[in-house]
Amino acid sequence: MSLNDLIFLLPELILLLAAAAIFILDLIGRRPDDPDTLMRPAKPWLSYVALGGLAAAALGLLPGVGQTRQVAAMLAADPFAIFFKALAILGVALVIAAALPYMRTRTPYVGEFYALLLVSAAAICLVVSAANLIMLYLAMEFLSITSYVLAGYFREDRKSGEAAIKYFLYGATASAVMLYGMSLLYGATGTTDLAGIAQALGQRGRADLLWLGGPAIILLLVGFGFKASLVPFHQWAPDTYEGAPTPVTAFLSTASKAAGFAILIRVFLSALPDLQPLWVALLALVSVLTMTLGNLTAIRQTNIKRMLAFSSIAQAGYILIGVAAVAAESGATAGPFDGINGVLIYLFAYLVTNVGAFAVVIAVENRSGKVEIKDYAGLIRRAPWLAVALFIFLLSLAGIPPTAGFVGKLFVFGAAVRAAMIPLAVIGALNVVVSAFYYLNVVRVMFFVPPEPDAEPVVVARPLQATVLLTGALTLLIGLLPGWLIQWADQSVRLLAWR
Amino acid sequence: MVPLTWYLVLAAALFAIGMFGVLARKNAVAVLMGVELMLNAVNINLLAFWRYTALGELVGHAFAVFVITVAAAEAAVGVALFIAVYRQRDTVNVEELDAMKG
Amino acid sequence: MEQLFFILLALLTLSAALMVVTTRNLLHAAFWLILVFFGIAGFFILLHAEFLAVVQVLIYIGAISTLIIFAIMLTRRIMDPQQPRFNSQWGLVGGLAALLFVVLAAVTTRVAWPTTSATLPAEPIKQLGADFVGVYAVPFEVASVLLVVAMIGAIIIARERG
Amino acid sequence: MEYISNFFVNLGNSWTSLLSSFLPPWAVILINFIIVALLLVLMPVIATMTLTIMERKIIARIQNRIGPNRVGPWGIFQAIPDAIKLLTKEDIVPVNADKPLFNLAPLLIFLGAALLWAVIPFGRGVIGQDLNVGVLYLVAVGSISTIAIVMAGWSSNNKFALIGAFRIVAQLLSYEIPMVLAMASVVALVGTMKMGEIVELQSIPFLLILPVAFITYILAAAAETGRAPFDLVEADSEIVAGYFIEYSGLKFGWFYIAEYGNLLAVSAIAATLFLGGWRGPFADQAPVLGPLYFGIKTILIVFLLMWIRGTWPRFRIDQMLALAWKVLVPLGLFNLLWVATMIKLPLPVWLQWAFILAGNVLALLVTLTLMGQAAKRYAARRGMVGTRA
Repeated sequence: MSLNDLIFLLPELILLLAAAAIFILDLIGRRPDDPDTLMRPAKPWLSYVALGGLAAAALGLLPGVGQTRQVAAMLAADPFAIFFKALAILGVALVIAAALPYMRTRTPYVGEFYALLLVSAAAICLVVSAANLIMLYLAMEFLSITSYVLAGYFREDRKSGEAAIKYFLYGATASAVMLYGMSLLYGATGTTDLAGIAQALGQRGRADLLWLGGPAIILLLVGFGFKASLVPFHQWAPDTYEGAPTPVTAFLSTASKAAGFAILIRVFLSALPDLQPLWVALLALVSVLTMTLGNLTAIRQTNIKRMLAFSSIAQAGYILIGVAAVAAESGATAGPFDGINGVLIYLFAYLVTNVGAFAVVIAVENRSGKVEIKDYAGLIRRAPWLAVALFIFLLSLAGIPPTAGFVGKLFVFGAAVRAAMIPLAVIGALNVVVSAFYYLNVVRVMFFVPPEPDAEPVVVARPLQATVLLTGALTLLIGLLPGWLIQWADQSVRLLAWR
Repeated sequence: MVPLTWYLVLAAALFAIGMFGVLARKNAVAVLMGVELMLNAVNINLLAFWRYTALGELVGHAFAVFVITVAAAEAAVGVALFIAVYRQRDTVNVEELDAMKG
Repeated sequence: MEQLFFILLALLTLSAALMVVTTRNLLHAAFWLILVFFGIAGFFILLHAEFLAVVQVLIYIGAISTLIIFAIMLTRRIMDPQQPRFNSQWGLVGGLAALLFVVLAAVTTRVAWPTTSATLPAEPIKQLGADFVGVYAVPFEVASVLLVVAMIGAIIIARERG
Repeated sequence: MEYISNFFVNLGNSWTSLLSSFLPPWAVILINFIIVALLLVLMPVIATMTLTIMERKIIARIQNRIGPNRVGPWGIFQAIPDAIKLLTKEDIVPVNADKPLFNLAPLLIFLGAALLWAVIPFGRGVIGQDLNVGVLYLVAVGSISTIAIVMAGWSSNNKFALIGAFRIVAQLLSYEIPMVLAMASVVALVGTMKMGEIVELQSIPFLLILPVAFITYILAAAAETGRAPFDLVEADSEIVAGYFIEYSGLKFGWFYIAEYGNLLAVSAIAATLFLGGWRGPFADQAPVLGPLYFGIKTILIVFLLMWIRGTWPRFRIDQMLALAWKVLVPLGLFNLLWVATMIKLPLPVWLQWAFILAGNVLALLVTLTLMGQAAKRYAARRGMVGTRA
């Protein structure tokens, strides 16, 4: 590792420094021998320090733009990583802005909350650029452990603690299983470098490769699937998404999930290209299971957080179509990266949309503490702007034009069609129809069911307004003018060590 | 000298036992203990592979050190969660954690 | 000689591991777990990884077991011997675990692992130390941040109210 | 000359070849193994027999008493009747005790005390096993005692025992960190973890280069052995006798032996790491002097610890934890960083060492000043006597 490499680590360094600064700034004025100062709420401006740190980290991405190289022996600096780092920073910034009024009334440790979110943003940056199994494992655990803490942040709340314990137990098990797969790969190749693994596996015989590759892929998929909440590694997701503090749910279901997809794509494409037929088949199967199960269960939900949790599982299924469609490489018509660019577009659109939807949920919950779908009755009268925003987000989640979700779905389904995976695309389309049913049910409740007589208008704090406005605008912008995102995604499919 | 496969079969057995503990036990702390068994199985794998296939570089060593470090951090957070939940519920039985259904 | 030692140690470790997952009394399970950790330290010595053996004792036995034992003691009602130790599907799970073992063992015996003829490095600890500030500098730093974050998080979650 | 300076190693070789002349190789290994193991096991017992009487005499002097004076000249054989008394006492196991663990704990704690001696060099070549991870091994073995203590506290089925165990585990874990930091600064200085090599490379006692590490180590050692002023675990007025309250007879004896075994062991480690171990004038020419020097240095440290015990009042638990986390850990961290930086400077070794010493002294002065100020603020807030307005 040389000092020159540090410039590629700027975003991570800035995020960690900002987190450390918040930890320390939060402590100033608190005295250990005086309980009153200990329980005093955090300084409100700390959130702006956090947002400033994120902005600085985004600027820190610039030196790495357009580069494709190995950094510090363990990390890949490539456009793919930059895309996901930008995604993570944007996602965490939106979540912090949305969390501003919500957290302050619910926990005394608000400063630490922002700091931990920054730390998890740094963790995602490391996850998506890991080019070595050791780095990958450490970064994923870094993200997981921070997430466990965030999920259990309301330690006096029954649901939050339960959410965190379930997340923790599933996560610890999944990472142990994934680790076993990594150890097999290390044993077979003598290296933990992703490119090195691909090279060593390429020299193996076919039968030998299957005996090793089959188990290794399944074991690795347990870990990645856990992060991306793919069926059948999704059991934690509904309870954790429902029980965790709502801003944390927004984070887990978007930025954290994107990290899972990023690492899945990177490892499978750059370390296991020789096993492609095997994992394409497996991912296609998982994709079908994920979207079908997610959608069918989402229909029955009455709690909006839980409904969005299952919807987010289903969305992971759609995204996975794009990864499976990578087989198009062999086809003559398509470019080599079709499918992956669809995944990137979809993830960006989904992140903006889902954070926006959760921001609306936060706004309603912050005022009333209610998270049932029936509590959204007559929202159009109590908070017209919120209702319109949620309407846009739900349209986008259902994939109806002119919203971001439509563009994302167009690209992943298109990739599947071009890869001649017609059944996959058909099942996806059927699922979209099913999902529209429960998304539009919320719209019906908001617009056409009269509000409870004692329902008050929803007052929304300014940072939260900004989040809703920004995400809503982005959702529409991507839906109407998707060119810039498509171009960016096309450029970002360049992976280090891609053959 | 002991053949490599002995170590690998041993690790597989330990991993399977740990997996059984994770899936069958009711108590959260017992589940955590199962996870620790699985992680130890992985460490045996890593060091056996280091010893028999890649002696030149200490990749397996370094990997195992990181696994142990992460295991410690994970256990600390996990135990904190168990204690917090026990304060609210008087139980850390996984099956009794059912505030949410659906 | 070495093979005999391996077999004895393996029997000890695996039976202790079985006790960990089947013992009714959780605290006894924790002490069986410590025995497993010792057994694994023994395997590390057999593999000429003395440093890892000592680290195993230091971290797993000194820190992680202590944490687990504290957790058991602080959540004491779970010690109640009347409670069933397994959930309802433990029979199915046992079958699955046995299947898992068979599959993994089959895999490990089928795959041709590349064997090396290299000799043990003279000073593995020195090389490891240099690696940690060289090749593994970034993971090493990440691990340190990870530990700090875990510590802060654990305090936030488990601290006494008020 | 060469033969003399490696006297003990050659002695061992001669012994092994003598055995080999009429025994198969595996029997030679077995016999040597048993001899070393016996010596290791004997060390804590020897420590108990000698140190108890020493401690009672010294504490008596400090408190202006005479101490034991009945058995033998000046009462030096007092330990023998004590041992007999202990052995003949009834062995009681509480009714609701967790019997397997209750019986295992004393053995385990004794094992922890005995294993420490495996890597301590008594003279050149006189060392059970010069592990290449020697220093780390010492720390790791210490964790066995922690487990044994928890086991004893839990299995007794007595709330005082359990509270005592919790307390001492908190104490042991807290003080392990400054202890490791102090040891690590020595390791950083010499670049090896082999105990034998650390002594060989110690041309001047490291006490003169790393006084802060030495002080940290001694305080941590006092805490690790659970001795006054860190004897909260045995605070008679609070929790009776701590984690081994329910033990009697021989099982109590194991704890007792382990306690004094640990005391001697931490002193021997301090002598090895900071006082040059077996080195001394003419130790190279006459290797027999080596163990003698080592013994004298060890006893000096033991005396220091007893002196501390005799003169300092007991800490409160919050004070004990605060000392570890707020004073010793930062100090140890600074020390380690300072040593690591200095040895990388392109300077002659003696100049590096001088810089390290200067940094140590400075750190010590700053710490003492800060602690003094904190004490004054504390006293002023509580309106205590002796505060200047």
